[in-house]
Formats: sequence, structure tokens, C-alpha cells
Amino acid sequence: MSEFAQQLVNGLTVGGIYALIALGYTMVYGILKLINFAHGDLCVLGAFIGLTVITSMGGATGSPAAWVVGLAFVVAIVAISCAGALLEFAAYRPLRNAHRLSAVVSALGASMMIENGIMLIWSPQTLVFPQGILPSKSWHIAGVVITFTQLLIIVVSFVLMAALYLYVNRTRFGTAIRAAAIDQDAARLMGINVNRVIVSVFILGPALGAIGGLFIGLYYRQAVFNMGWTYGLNAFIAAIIGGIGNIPGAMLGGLLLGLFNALAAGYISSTWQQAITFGLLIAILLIRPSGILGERVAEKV
Amino acid sequence: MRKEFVGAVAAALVGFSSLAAASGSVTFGVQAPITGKYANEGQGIAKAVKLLAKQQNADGGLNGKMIKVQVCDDEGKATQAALCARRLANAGVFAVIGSYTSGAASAAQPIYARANIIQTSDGTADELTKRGFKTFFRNAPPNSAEAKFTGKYLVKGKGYKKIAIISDHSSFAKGLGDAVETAVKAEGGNVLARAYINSGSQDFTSVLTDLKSKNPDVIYFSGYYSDGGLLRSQEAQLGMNVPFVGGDANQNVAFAKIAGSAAKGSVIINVPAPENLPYPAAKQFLAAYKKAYDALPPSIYTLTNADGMRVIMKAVEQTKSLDPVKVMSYMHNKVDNFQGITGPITFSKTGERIGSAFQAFEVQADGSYKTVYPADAASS
Amino acid sequence: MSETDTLLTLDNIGISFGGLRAVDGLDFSVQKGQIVGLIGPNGAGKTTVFNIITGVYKPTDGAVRWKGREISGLPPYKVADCGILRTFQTIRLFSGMSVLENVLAGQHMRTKQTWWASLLNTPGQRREERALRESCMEIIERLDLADVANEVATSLPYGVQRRVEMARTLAASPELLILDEPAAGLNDQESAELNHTILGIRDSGITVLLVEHDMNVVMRVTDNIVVINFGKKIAEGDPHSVRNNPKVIEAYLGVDEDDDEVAA
Amino acid sequence: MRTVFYRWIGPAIWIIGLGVPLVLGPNWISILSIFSIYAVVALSQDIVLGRAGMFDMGHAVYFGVGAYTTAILNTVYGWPILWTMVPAVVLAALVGGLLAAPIVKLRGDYLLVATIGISQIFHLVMVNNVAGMTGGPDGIFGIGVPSIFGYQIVSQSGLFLVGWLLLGVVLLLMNNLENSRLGRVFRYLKEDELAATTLGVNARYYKIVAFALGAGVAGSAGTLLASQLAVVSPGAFVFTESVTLFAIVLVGGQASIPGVLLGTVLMFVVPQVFRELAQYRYFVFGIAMIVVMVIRPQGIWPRRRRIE
Repeated sequence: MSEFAQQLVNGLTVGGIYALIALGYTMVYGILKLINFAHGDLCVLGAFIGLTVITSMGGATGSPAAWVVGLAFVVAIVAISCAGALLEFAAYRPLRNAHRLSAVVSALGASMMIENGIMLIWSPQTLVFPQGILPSKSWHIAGVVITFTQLLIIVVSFVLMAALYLYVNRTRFGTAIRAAAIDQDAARLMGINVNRVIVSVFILGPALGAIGGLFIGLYYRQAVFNMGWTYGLNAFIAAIIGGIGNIPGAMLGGLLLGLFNALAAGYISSTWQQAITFGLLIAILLIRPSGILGERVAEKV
Repeated sequence: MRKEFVGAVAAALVGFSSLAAASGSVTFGVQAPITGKYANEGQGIAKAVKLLAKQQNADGGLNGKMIKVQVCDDEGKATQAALCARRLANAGVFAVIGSYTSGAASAAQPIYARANIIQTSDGTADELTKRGFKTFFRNAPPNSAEAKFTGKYLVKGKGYKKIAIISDHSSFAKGLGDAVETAVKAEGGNVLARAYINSGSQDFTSVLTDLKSKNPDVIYFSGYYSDGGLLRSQEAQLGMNVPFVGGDANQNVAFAKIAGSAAKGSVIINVPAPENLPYPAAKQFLAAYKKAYDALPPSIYTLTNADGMRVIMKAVEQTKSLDPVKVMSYMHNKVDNFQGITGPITFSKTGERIGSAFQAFEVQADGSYKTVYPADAASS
Repeated sequence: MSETDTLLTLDNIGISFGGLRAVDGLDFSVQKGQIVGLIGPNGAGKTTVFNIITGVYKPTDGAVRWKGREISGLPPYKVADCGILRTFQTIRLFSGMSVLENVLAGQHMRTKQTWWASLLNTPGQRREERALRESCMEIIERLDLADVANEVATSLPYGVQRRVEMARTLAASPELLILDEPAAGLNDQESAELNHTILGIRDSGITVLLVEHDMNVVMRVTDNIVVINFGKKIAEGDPHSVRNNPKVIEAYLGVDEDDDEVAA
Repeated sequence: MRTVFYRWIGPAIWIIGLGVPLVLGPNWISILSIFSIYAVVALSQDIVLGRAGMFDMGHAVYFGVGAYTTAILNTVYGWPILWTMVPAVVLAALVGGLLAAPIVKLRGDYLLVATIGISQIFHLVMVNNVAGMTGGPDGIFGIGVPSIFGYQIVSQSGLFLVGWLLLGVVLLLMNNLENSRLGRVFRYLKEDELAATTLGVNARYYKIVAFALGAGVAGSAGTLLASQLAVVSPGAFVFTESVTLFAIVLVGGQASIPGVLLGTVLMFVVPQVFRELAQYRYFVFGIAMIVVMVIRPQGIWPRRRRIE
């Protein structure tokens, strides 16, 4: 039983990270119907920038002050948001009216560029996040171990998800985002500046992604230039499972995927864990083609 | 007996490798993953080869000829490796260092063999030396040798009863893990569990949590240091107090950094670490590498490949010849306990590096290594 | 008319989307050689009825019968194979393909070419391709589209596109042709021509079922009219009796003619 | 005159290509022989993606099935390489059809995700040596060379000609597809599936046929790849390879034969030429991909509408 609870905690932590990254996929997809394959790499870039801030502020040895860690988050968020907006402007906006797969190829190119750019700047080595950036405190509750880092990740990702959900559902601009996702032309006719909505989505998504990326670095204490694909793919799958284009869906999908991965590896077979995950994904798609929370869309005839 | 179908036409038009030898230089090729997943390792190999060439040229070159280095990026993929091999063969290289991965090395093997180009690679797949290519020399010990030692260490040396083996899905780690499983069984040991992690997915707590409930005596990990360090630290984080033994790819300064305070007490199995052993060649080379590139080599394989090149240069000097046949014959028959960076080197008739003395090191609190097995090596 | 002349029967058809009852207990039948009109205010469920008949939707209850055999629940391609072919309210031509290529699509069911004959370009395949093109050109000429046969279909004027879609459907040699608002977007002259075309189609032996807003078209060409509102039949009869039916007048009163029917 | 020109330009280039070994240096011969193999795979990807309009991001799987079939039949059972092409094609087509059958009903991006899943599962199956025949992560070594009438084709030029010949056959098939019922049905399904089904097209059946056909063609290329490299390993058929194939079709131009060939040149040959850039190569290449799509969103050589 305590083992199961432990798997839950582990799964929830990773799931929180997946969910943060998945939100970026799902918001972009919701509005542009574009799979932004570069999103995972943007998140990883966030981890590298954050690490650079921490080490250059003296975090390489001993525990840095809390404000240094905070600064690392702020710098990473700002930098990655800018990168996201720039990417939208340079690589996707010119393709707004082209065949939608053209933008997908552009995204693949951007992914390749960012990944190799990280390699050129930070070397192809696995960079290590020094120990002690976050307190190494942990709690043992009924045989279940939960570390400070895990708790931080779970709490922060839940708070951010809730905040985003409220922002999108309760504010004027959030309504504009939802309107643009339903029908861009109609939204434009209603006086919504769709371009601004799209740019904002390319700022919000990467901002959350940068936090996710930095969490990866802090949790696993390492970052390597090519890990964007793995996280990107997982987060994207999370978005699909939850129902792509659907914000609560991305959260649910991320958490479910994290949990499922943990339970599949722990209880079924770690050899086939990936195969099981993908098998489940295909099964979900066949049973509920638009994901768990996705709306079934009857084709207009 | 091979009959060439169209080849004669092409061969007549193509300049062959002997051309380069006639000039004042000799070219060494590097076939390594410069981009992609293994970029780190590939770039390390290229740097090491360039460094050795520079040193040799500063000492008057190889038999009076300046060494040139041509690097070809095979991305760690078989397809690209075949293209690289042809490119290097066409460029008239004398010998090739590489590639890092077994798959890429093997795709290149027949091409070098046909062009009579000496190839030295760290590829650990046992098949590499079983295919009868006279041109191929393995510069790192194969999986089976390491596995045999590991099996003996785990079962006989430490007397572990319930052994859990973890691998990732890479060619290298899966191959080594399988070989260790066989070796453990051969020694009469018991493999309690065989688990896998997804390299790069970074969250191994679920696998570890599962193993925790099975209560193994030891966890053996056959994969790479970045994952090994994480496994070790996540093990500690889960409050598991199970000894950790890692395969050779865990030997990297980053292992201890990633594992943090949990690194202490982990055991890594490899040929003796350069920084630990009194080989003057090792100390000199590491110092030179550090000076030239302001970083340590990414892994032991940088050094084994450097050793491969050093043996070839040695053979050229001894035979006073750039005739590949003579050089290869020397390497097969005459190289005997050559003082390599990574220990004494001797090649078998099939191009296997033999006599590599594996050891088990324990990671100390300061990140240094202490040899713990075999007993005679530990006491010396 | 005898029972054997009944082509299509809708028997107590109903369908729900979520909580919405889009069609409810609808009965009517189409006799061979008739032109039947299905009319009703916006959102009455007309297109939904068409989607049920052609197999795009499966009815929640009731049955659709074709010459006495139940066809409800069959996939659209099997319904088409029975000889029931349709056009769409929003024209659905294959974009980027020529008029001829679009019309060739109608011939799909009538061709026997195997996949390997397609790949190997066998003499038989070439013969058949030539024959196909010839018969499609006949239909194209009949609908006065010969001039534009090699133009990209979707780049043509709206009225022409309607005719292309009709030609494509006719190429499939339908027994029952279902036209979903064929006059939508046409100017007066074009819709007058349309009347002529529809009557011509009937005279060539094809039964027609149409949804139409343009009362000029409906009243002039149909033999029988079914009026629905809120998914239920409110009237049926010849044009004259329907026009004077108070229920129909009530249903249409004050109703905006601007049409953008919701399918689901 | 123009039509005649267009009709003969392709075959003419192909025939000129036969003379490549006489003119170009060995680097180019080896690049072009790998090019012809990848061009065949790219054309097969185009059948599914560009022609039938299904977002298949796991196409390297079928390429792999062909390569593994050849590798196993050749090394274990001693079949001659060219004979193994028949079972390689059949098996790849079968696998393609069977895997596609349950998932073709998925639309657009959902199909894309399902095919990504298939590609990951395939990789795991090969790595874990499930049937004990795939050689695990190292793959299968020591695959022979093709032989014709007892002559072993060992030379690079010979291997090039075999690849070029296969490319020629596949180009011929693709050209036939253009003017056939099957080719048109694929396009109907791509442009408007609903309209096609109401005209009597069994969408599911033809989508499976498209997958099986694409897979079979990819399988034939797998045979040649296995024999060219003498080794088959799971790494050659991973997800990123499928992504490259996907990009080739879109960069070149969907359903356009010259487009797909040009896409293969751009995505495959150009990186070979820029080897000198070493570690900067894929950074530059990524930027180039964006630039190409922005300048030519329809691909470099989009489909030309056929003049009848």
C-alpha cells in the first residue's frame, strides 16, 4: 500500500511537470491547430538559462539564496516567453494561411535549431544542477517519502494550473482566447484582436514551459541539450489524452500520464512501459477520439 | 571468390588511397557522432585525435610525415556511418578512429576492410570482432569481458544472493545488461529482477519503488552515468539502502555530481581509471587534454579511442611503413602490453583488445575512486 | 401507385444529439419517378434527415427502407451503392481537382479497376480509363460544363460549382438523387435553369428528393412536398395544398429567410 | 510540344542518372545510392501523406520491417538478397495494412499521434529482440550483397545501379498511380472524405490500401538498405527518421513526384554536402527548414495541375 502511495507521489510530481508543458501545446493547438514541436525544446532552453543564472550568481558552490533561485525562474520565464513570441513571429505567422502541415514542418525546423543551438552554447555534455539549490529536506509519512522538491513541484504546478484556468475562464482576455479558439473569423468580427491573442498564447505557454523545464532541472539535477524531444513528446501525448485544445484536459492528461507511467513501470513491466503507454494512448484515441475532456465534434455537413 | 559486376569501371576512374601516402602527409580519419544524441562522446573523440595528431606533429610527425585529421559526423546512425566510411575511404585516409556506437562501427567495417583501412573503435558489441575483418581493432574491452568480471564480482566477490539488473534501451546498455545477466547465472547467481529505464526520461522512481518491494541485495545498472547518478540519488531519496553497482559508462565525473551526497559508496566497474593509475601516459594525456580544451574528456571511451590511435602510430613507427598490411600484421602479432592511457594493450588475432584488467572502484565522499576488487589490486 | 413503386420509406425516424431531439417520429416515402420536396424553417432538421438517409448519421430510432430493405445504419458508401446519391448544401467539391476529375469520382462505383491494374497501367486499365473519360465528358456536356472541363472545379463561379456537383452525382447513375438546397446562392436566371435541369433529370428516369428554401423552385418542380418543423412532420401533400396549409403558414411566419442551417 | 517535354523529361533524367558512375566521383556515387533508397521511402510516405492525406509519422517502421525481413532471411536462412525483396514487400504491406486497420478512422492529428505510438512500440520490440530474431539493440550484422546471375554486386557503382533501378520502377508505379482510379480515390479521400463516401467510396478500405501500398514500397527500399549497409539496427528506423520522411514530403511538395525527389535531396543530400559545418550543421539546417517553409509554404515544387 505504501508502495502504491509512493508511486502516486512520484507520478504526481512528473505529471505536474508534464501538465505545465502540455498547457503550452494545448493552447497553441486550440487556436492555431498547430502542433508546436519546438515547445519541448523551448522548455529545455528555460532549464539551461535558469541553471546559468544560478551558477553565475554563486550557486555552483553551496546553497544559493532563495532570491537567486527566484531570479533564475524570472529570467527563464522572461527569456522563454520572448523566444516563444519571436518564434511565432518568425516561423509561424508567415504560415498562418498556408496548409497547416507547413507550419508543423516549420516547427520541426525550429525544434532542430533550438536543440542544436543549446548544444552549441552549453556544450553537448549533461550539465549538472549543483546539489543544494533547493533544500534537501524530505518527509516520511506512513512509509511514503516526499521531498521538498516534489512538494514544491506539485504545489506550484497545481497553483499555476488553477490560475491559468481562472484567467482563461474569468477574465476578459481569457474570454477572447476562448473565442479565438472556437472561431477566429467570428472573434475578429467581434472586435477581438486575434493576433494579440495568438501572441499572448505564445507567451503564456512558453512561460509555463520554462517553469516546467526548470523544474525538470531542479528535480533531476541535470539537463542535456536533447531532452526536449522526450519531454515534448510526453507532454504532447498528455495534451492529446486530455483532449487537445482543452486546458483542463491538458492538466488532467499530464497528471494521468505521469501516474500511468509510474504505475505501468512499477506494476506491469518497466521493459514495456513505453509500449504500454502508447498502447493506452491508441486505445484512448479509438474509444474517445477527442480525448477524455475533448468535445466530440460532429462534422458539419 | 568475388566477381565484380560493375565495379571495374568505377575503380578505374577513382583515385585510390595510396595517393595520399605519397605526399608529405598522412591522414587519420575520425568517424564519430558529432551531432545528435551521442554528440558529447563523438566530439570528445574528435578532440582527442586532433590533440594526439598535434602532439605527434610537434615531435616531427609520423615517420616524418605530418598527420592530418579528417572528421566525419556519422550521427551515431548506421546509414550515415556507411556514407562516412566511403567518404573517408575516398579521401584516402590511412586509418580511422571510430565510431563510438557499435551499430555505426559495424556498418562501416566492410567498407574499410575492402579499402584496406585500419579501423579502431570502442564499439562494445561482441559481434564486431567475430566477422573476420582484418582491418578492425577494438580499443575497448567488449561487453562479454566486462560482464564476466561483473558476474564474478557480484556473485563470488560480494556474495550477493538477489541481484537486480537495470538497463536502458540503448544498444550498449541493453547488450551489457544481457551479458551480465548471463554471467551472473553462469557464476551460479540469481537474477531477481531485470528492469528497464527510459534513458532521458529522468524519472526512475517508479522502477526503484517496485524494486524496493522486491528487496534485492544489490542493484546493478548497465547504462550511462547521467542516468546512473540519478538512479543513485533517487534511490537515496526513496530511502533505499541497497548497494549500487554501475557498469563502465557510469565512470564519469558527472556521476558523483548528479548523485550528490548519495554517490558515496557506489561501486563502478571498469578498467582502471586514468586519474587513479600511475600510467604516466594517462596523466600526461589528461593534462594536455584539459589544457587544450578546458574540460575533461567526456568518458573513458575518449581515452580508449586515443589509445587505438596511439597503437596505430606506434605500429607505423615500429614497422617504418605506411603499408596497412604490415601495420596490421604488427598490431595483430607484435603489440604486447603496449603502455596505453587505459592500461596495457594487446590485440588478439581477431582484433580484440585482450588482457584488460577490470576493477571495481568505490566512490569516495570527495568523488574520488578507491579500488575494492579484485583483492590484489585493492591492496596494491 | 402500387407498393412496388415505393423507392424510399422513412419509418418513424428519430435522432437525438445530446439532449436535443433533432428529428422526431418522421414518416414519409418517395415513389419512383417523383420529385419530392422536403421543406421547413431553419433548424427544422431537413439536412439531418438527408444525413440519416445517406448513412452519415445513424438514426436513434426508426428505420429507413430502400425498396423494402432496411438501410438505416449502413455506411454511406453502401447507401450510395444502392443508388442513393446526394449533393451538399455547402458544395463539397474536391478542391484542386479539375471538373473532369471531380465528375470521374462519381464513376467510382461503376469501375472495376483493381489496385494492381491501377499501378501497372495494364492495357485493360487504359481502355477503361478512356471509356470512363468519354462517358464523363458526355455528362459534362449534358450539364453544359464542357468549356470548363479542365478547370480547377473549386475556382469556378458558385452556380457552375453547383452544376459540377450535380454532374458528379449523376455520373454515379443514381436511382434516387438527393439535392440539398440546390438553389442556394444562385441568381434568378440560374435558379430558373435549375428548374429545367431538375425536371430533365426526372425525365431521364431518376427520382429526386430535394431540400429547398427557394419556393419558386419547390412549388414549380415538386410532385409532393413534406413539411417539417422541429424535426416533426407538420404537413404533406401537393404544392397547392401545402401552400394553403395554415400550419405551414404559421411555421414560416416571421421566420428569417437567411439560412445557415445547423446540421447537428 | 510542352506536354511532350514534360512527359519525357523525367525518364530522360533517369536514363542520364544511369551514367552517374562513369562521371561522378565515389563520394557522389555513395551519396546517390543512399539517395535512391531514401527517395523510394519518401515516395512511399507520399502515397500515405501527400496523396491519401493521412498524417503518418511512423513510416520508418515499414522501411524497418522490409530491412529486418531481408536481414533475417539472408543471414539465418541464406536467401539471396534480391529474392528477399518479395517477402520484404509482402510482409511490410501486411504489417502496414494490419496496423492501419484499427486506426485509419482517426482524423488528422490523432492519426499522427497513433502512428508515433506505433513507431515507438516497433522500436521497443526490435530492441527487446522479441522473437529472438532481431538481434536486439545491436541489430543484425553481416548481411550480404545482391547478386544477379551469379555475379555479386560488390562495387559502389553496382549497388548504386540496383538502387537506381528500384527507384525507376517505383517512379513508374507512382506515375501510373497519378492516372488511375486508385490514385484518384486517394485524392478524393484527402480532399473530402465525406463527399467521397457518399459517392460510394469505401473510405476505410482504401485508406488501409494506401497504408499497405506505402508500406510495401517502403519495404522494398528496406531490402536495399540492409544490403547497402550490411547491418540492420533499430536506430535506423526510429521516430526521428519518420519525422525526416514526413518533412521531406512537405518540404518538397505533397503528391508531387519531382517535389518529393527534391525534398529528399534537400533533407538528405544537402546535409551530406555541408558536413564541413560539423556541429553547426543541424543548427543551420533547422533554420533552413523554417526559411524554406516560410518562402514556399506549398513546398519547393508543389504539385502541378495536369493538363489533359
